[in-house]
Amino acid sequence: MQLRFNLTLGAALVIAVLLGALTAGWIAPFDPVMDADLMSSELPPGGEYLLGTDGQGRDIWSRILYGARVSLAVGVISQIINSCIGTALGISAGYFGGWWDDLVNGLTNVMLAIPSLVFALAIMAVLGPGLASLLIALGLTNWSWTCRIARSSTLSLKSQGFVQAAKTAGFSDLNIMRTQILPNILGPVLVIGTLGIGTAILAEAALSFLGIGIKPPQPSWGNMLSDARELIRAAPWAAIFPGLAIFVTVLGFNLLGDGLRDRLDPHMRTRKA
Amino acid sequence: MTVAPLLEIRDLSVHFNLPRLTPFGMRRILHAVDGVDLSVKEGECLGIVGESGCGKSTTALTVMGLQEPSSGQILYRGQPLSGPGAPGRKERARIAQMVFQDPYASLNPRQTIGSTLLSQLALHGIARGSEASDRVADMLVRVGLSPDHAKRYPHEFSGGQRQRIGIARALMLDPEILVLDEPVSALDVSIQAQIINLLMDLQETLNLSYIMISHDLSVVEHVSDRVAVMYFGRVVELGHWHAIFSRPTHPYTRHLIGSVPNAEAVLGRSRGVPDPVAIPEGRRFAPDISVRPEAGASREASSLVEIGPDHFVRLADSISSPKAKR
Amino acid sequence: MNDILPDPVLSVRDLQIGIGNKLKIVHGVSFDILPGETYGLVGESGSGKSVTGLSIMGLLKRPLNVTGGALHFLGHDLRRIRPRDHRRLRGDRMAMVFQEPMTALNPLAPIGRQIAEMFVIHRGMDWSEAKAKAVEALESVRVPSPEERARAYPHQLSGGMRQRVMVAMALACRPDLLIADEPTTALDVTVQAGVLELIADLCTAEGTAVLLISHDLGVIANMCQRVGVMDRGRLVEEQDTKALFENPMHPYTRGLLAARPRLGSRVPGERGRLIELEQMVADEDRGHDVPTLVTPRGPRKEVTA
Amino acid sequence: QGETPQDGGRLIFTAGYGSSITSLDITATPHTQDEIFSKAINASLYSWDPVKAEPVLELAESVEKSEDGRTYTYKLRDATFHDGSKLTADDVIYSYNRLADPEKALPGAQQILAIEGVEEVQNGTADTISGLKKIDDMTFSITMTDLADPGWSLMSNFAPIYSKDYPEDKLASQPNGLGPFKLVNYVPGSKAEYEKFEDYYEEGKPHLDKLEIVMMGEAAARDVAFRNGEIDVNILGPVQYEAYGQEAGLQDHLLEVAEVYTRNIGFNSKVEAFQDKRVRQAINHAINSEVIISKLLKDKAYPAVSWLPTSSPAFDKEAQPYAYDPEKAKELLNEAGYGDGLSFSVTATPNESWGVPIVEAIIPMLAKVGITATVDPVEPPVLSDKIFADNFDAFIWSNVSGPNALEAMKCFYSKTPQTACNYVKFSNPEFDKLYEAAGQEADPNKRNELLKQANNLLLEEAPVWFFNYNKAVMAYQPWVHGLQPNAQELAIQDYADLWIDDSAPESRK
Amino acid sequence: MSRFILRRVLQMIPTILAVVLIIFVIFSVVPGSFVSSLLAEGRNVTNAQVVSHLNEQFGLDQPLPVRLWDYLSGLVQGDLGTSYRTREPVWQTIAPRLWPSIKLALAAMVLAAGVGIPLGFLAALKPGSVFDSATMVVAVSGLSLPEFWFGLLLMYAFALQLGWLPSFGYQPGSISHVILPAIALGVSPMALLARTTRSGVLDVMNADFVRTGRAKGVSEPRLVRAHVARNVLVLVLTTMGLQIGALMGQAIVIEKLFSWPGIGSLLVDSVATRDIPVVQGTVLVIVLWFLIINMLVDIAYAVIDPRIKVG
Ligand SMILES: Nc1ncnc2c1ncn2[C@@H]1O[C@H](COP(=O)(O)OP(=O)(O)OP(=O)(O)O)[C@@H](O)[C@H]1O
Ligand SMILES: Nc1ncnc2c1ncn2[C@@H]1O[C@H](COP(=O)(O)OP(=O)(O)OP(=O)(O)O)[C@@H](O)[C@H]1O
Ligand SMILES: [Mg+2]
Ligand SMILES: [Mg+2]
Repeated sequence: MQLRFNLTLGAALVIAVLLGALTAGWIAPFDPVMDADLMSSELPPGGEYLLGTDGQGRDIWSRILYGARVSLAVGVISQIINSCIGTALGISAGYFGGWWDDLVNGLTNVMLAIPSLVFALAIMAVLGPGLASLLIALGLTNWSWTCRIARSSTLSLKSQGFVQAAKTAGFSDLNIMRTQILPNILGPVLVIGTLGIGTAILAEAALSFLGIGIKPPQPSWGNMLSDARELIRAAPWAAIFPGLAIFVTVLGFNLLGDGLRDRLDPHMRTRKA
Repeated sequence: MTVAPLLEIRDLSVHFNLPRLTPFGMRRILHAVDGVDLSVKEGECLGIVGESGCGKSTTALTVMGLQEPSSGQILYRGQPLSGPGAPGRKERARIAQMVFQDPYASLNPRQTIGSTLLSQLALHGIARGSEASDRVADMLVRVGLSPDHAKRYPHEFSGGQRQRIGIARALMLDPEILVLDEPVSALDVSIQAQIINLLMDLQETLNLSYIMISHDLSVVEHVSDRVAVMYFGRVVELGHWHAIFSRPTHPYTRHLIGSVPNAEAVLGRSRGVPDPVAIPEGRRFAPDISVRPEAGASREASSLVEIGPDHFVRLADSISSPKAKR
Repeated sequence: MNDILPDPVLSVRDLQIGIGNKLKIVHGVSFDILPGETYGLVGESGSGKSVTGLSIMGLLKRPLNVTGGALHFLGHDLRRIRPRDHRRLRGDRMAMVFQEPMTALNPLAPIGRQIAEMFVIHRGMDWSEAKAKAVEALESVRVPSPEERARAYPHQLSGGMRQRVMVAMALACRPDLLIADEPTTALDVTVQAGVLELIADLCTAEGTAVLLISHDLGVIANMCQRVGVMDRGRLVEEQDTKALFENPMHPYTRGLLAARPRLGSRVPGERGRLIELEQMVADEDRGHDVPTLVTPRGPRKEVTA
Repeated sequence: QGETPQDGGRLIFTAGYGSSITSLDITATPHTQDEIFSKAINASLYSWDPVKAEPVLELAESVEKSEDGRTYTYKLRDATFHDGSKLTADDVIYSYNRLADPEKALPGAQQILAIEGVEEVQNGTADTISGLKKIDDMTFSITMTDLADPGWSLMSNFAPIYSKDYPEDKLASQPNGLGPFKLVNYVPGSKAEYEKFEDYYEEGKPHLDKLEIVMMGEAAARDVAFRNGEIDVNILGPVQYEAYGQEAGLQDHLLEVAEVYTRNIGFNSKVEAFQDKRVRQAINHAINSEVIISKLLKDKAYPAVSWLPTSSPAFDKEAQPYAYDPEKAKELLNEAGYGDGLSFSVTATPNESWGVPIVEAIIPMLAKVGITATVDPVEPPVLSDKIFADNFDAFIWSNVSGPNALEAMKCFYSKTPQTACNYVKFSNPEFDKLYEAAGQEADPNKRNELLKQANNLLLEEAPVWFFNYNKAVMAYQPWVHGLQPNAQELAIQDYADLWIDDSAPESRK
Repeated sequence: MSRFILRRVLQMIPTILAVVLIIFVIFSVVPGSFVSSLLAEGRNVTNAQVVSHLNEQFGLDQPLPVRLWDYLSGLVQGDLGTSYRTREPVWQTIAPRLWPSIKLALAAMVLAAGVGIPLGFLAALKPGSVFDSATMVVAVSGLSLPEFWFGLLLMYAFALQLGWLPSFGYQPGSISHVILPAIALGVSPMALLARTTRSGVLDVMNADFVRTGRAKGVSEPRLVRAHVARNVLVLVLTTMGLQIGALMGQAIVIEKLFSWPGIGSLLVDSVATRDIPVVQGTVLVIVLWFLIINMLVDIAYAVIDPRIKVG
């Protein structure tokens, strides 16, 4: 009961945000960058400006809509990169074992031990702010969980009949990893990925807080929040709404991930029935 | 005439390195298979029985090339199947195929049965397009399913049906040898019979050779031409099925046969538990022995001795008790 | 020998188990188990053997529940009894041994303690006393050096040994009924023999009634005086063991008996096909509510305590 | 604040420029954040008098200037270091020699460059500074390379007087100085606690028994702490300035000062468009500085007229800032040949008052006259790196422009390298002439006149966008007294003068 | 046991080497140098002499491999190098930050475990109930908060509006100062722990041995206490270990917000000023903390779970 509720709510939130991002060009009443009239800065919500304006006099609602593009792009794309890296490393390590497995394992431990924020911070410092840098910084630093899961799932799949059968049928290792193993670990990878999207969105916000995120004046929820932290008393809406946007979106992805996990985990399924 | 047997397992050993108990502790080696010699003739069914962990599956996996032997050889018509000059994975696939124990884990849950079967044909360039689908349909019919089952996913089948699919998959490439690792032990009695019958029918029509592994003696007795009894990684008795079951010689074989709860045998008695005499000394409540020290010393001494026509028994073991061996 | 049967330890009448009222899993199963009797329940996988056993113990998991019928155990109506009182019966008067000895024991507690817990719960002993009793219990299931073993953890024991521990635990309080659900299917044949022998010996000695659930007719033949055959949630036939094997009445039973490869049944020089279940009983003949085919109990051997 | 100071109590000061300090040895760091801590412990030869707006003698009782106006003879006052030793001429000579030592590479060396012989020491051609002479224990002389008043640089808190006998390796952990407070506890990354130095050289000072300086880089956190009464002073950002200015109870306790910083966008003359004066003027016209100042900076700044701040004696009160006039800007751009577009990027740090947010605000304004500006956001150390490497189109920064006007104008002298402070590589013969003349002029009035002309020339030439002069604002709790409007840097206060009255809460007693 | 520790310590070496290498390489290409950070304020102009002397002093004029080699050979002798900023040994710069960091991490964990585990337990005992759903939604929410935003809200609510707690800073020995940052830092591990515990309990309650316990007649409360709890602990321990291990690194933003003098804010400051030896040192400390905590978890495992052999 609760589980289906999670999934539905999560999916609804994510779809809403996605729609907002996609239709920003049509539904946003203002340009997020150029429609900045300092004379109308820090206006409270209501009237012409649905959610008020920020310190630069820009429409918060429009910026949140456009910011959704950035936040979603950062979350989804960086997590896709993570998932690809983690899955590729995890499957190959689990499948081949030996020194390669040891190496990947060691690398995973290193990645787990170094806080990913520190890593991202360093990479951002090297590449400079911007969407591309963020994608790389967050895409290279958060794959260890995916890798672990992929590896352990591969280890258990490896000895299962159908993988062995594919081997004896003469399929190449690459083919087996692609057609036999990959489809079977996609579930957990997807779950971790969904949760990771939330993490990445939060990481973008944290990096922006530390002053290295998306290049302003491009709106992202992280830099909106970071811009508004001084305004939290004077114009609380400028901080509250982007904060809520992040919260709701991350919540959506987390619920979705949770729901998917329960869906994909046969254990949970029987329990529910 | 000394034609090389279809398949020969020569002095096969498989060792596993176990993790050390302490960082600088002794290396621990598990001798899962320890000098096994076996052969399979064309059209023959070789049964392998033995207790859990005695190395039956490992032997089978080595035959299939899924496990590297530590020493020894697998020969196919006199040609080595491993080492330099051995055929590649693809060629090997046409020689031997395997049916796995667990019908649930042996099919990729994300692939339809049809695509599982078709992909093999495509890989080996056997057939394409409608010809391939026809072959798949044929094969499904042959194992007692219907052609439109090809569109279904494994979870839509019962255990027995899945095992049929497993067999179909193994037969798709027309192998000469089928290795059956506990093909029926996960199935219900009623379904077991169907599968056993199917296997026997196929063997006859396709002139297949089987290596059939099972811990269920009655199944092995029913299907095999010759039977090998394994104990702790070695063959302790080998012979024609009738010889093994009517004149078990090695104490372990006797114990094994004596342990089978046999309805007919006991119905005369009120409550029959196997003949305790057949239980070798010290084995009665012995813990599982998963790791045992190298059986080096007794190795040379022990050897298979022919005690009847085509009936071999390992002498050293019949003399020394298993306890001493540990 | 007398024809007056003692009061059954357990009496199951028209037992219905289902999920809510919609999905029925067990359709009106009835049988009695007499004191000291070993009653076998055979049938295919999914025929409802385990849920029947669990319903007696009151251990059905959530969506499943008893939807009808009556369960009487030593004068208690198990359907009306308070959960608390049912719990008190469990372990004390009725006990159960499960199939998987690997997972049925708490991996984090020494086995001695797990057995001793029985005495603490049901006999109100303190732990030291209970532990001494646990060692005795281990000894009774012929575990060598029981004192030492009592301190061992489950993972340190072999499968057979663990199953002995389970038996010791189940029989610790000398229950009136032991339910053994496939107690040996996970074990090697050679080990299986020992465990079965043990259960038989101990229960005979104590006069404990046993409900033995198995799909292995060989095991049933070896152990039971009376056998019930289940098929698709129904008890199709119930007879004394010997009678059942000699003269199965229900086509399903006949199929079951015929389909099984029997050791020593093969004749040299041939390799006949096995008889398949379908040849004996058509699918449409199964799964209907028909009265159970029962023959009366034959002469009983005296139960000697 | 004309009442009589009371003695005793504890004051909690804040250092808001970061969440840590670099070193307690102030000679090893150039950061204002560290200066806030050092000021309690150390004293320099001169100090800045915020009221008179000029350097005054601090550790010396008297000074005599020589005939040629380059040698100064000082008589030291009676002062004691925290470790009990007495201040002598040797300490001064030691301190300056130490600063000049190339091995030590102390940023504080910048402050004594005008003393004769420092350059030789830095180059390794001399061991000691030839311009320093001990006359007796309490008397010494300094010879300068130019005619400027040595007080301008020797008042720097980055060039304090240390005791020659004190072990150098303890300077960073247990500093020893002549200042009014002794360090008793230092929690790196958190705070420093001081207690009154009984032997302080000024009679009756300091007033406070205890001083605590906490490091709080986050303005929002500082705001909460101040309102909560957890800290006694708070350097305000624009947002708090606006809020405090409107709140009863808070608005009466604000200290404002026009600091000597000029915020600007420097146009790199390597960019072709920026070589044209009209383009630079156009940008100055295109941006509505006033609205930015009022909206983003909440009026916590004064519109910049030219480079020198209003407090400078060389500031021309008649001069008019660039008017906001987009039409004029378009015209100028047309004339210059950039009528149909021009684009450049502004390298900026995240600073709220002279960083990315300002550039964000000018982007739409410049867009209206056809200029496409973008931001190149960087971290602070990267800004200076990029500038020194000449790797930028334009930058936005806040640069010191006083109180020494001559020093400030040097940044547009064509011979000043880009790495010194001529970041835009400004080169104008007319300006150079005025600047050189001012340097030669001994009469302060005449010098100021020349500098005024130079400053007006800068206004006309517009080598930068003149944004604003900083208005520094400090909020203080009602019980705090003795704060001075220090135009150099408001956060630097003479702690010896601070005192708290009876209305202070229990925790401050 | 000591052998186990020895082995684990030896196993850490490659990890540590990799960390050193990665940080070294990354920061060698990071734009901006320590020296340029001195000039960033736009206030004092430091003269070229000093700049080049500084570069020389810190070996910044040496090629990367030489610097790396020097660093590694120092590291082997336990020398973390000298901070550019403070010109003191790195260890002296880090040492006073350690205890505040550990204190914050532990406080956050005590909070996370103290609230998260019981919540997860209670939720799992009544799966599907309103309490369960509510707990899990709250838990997921805890994972979805931007932490500095949450920290700021906490600060406003508890320090300013309610005035219950100090808003910032660190007082040795003071509990009240640690509460707000610990809450801000602890929400996400708390949420994770609540979830892990819940699914752990559900798993264990489904385990065969629990059914055995019921068949023995063990009452539910006793079952949970004597059989379930310990087994759940084994499951939860990994999550806890990883969380405590990661907390020191995660505290960066919170430490900055609450002016907490820990490793995290030192790290940010050092990155901002390009004080590379201190960056190296702090990252090493964070990594070591992670490794040591996880080693302790392994030892704890061995104590709780007899199946695991240590030694
Ligand atoms: N990959 C492996 N690594 C280490 N030990 C292994 C490995 N595979 C098998 N073993 C061990 O080798 C021994 C033989 O295993 P094998 O699976 O061949 O036994 P089996 O006779 O098939 O038993 P069962 O009847 O239980 O299937 C066992 O003790 C097993 O634990
Ligand atoms: N929790 C459950 N939810 C839904 N159906 C269940 C549940 N538990 C058991 N069943 C169904 O009840 C039926 C009887 O199950 P049961 O476990 O009693 O069979 P069994 O005779 O013991 O079989 P096996 O020999 O495989 O143990 C099966 O069809 C099974 O699918
Ligand atoms: Mg096997
Ligand atoms: Mg069952």
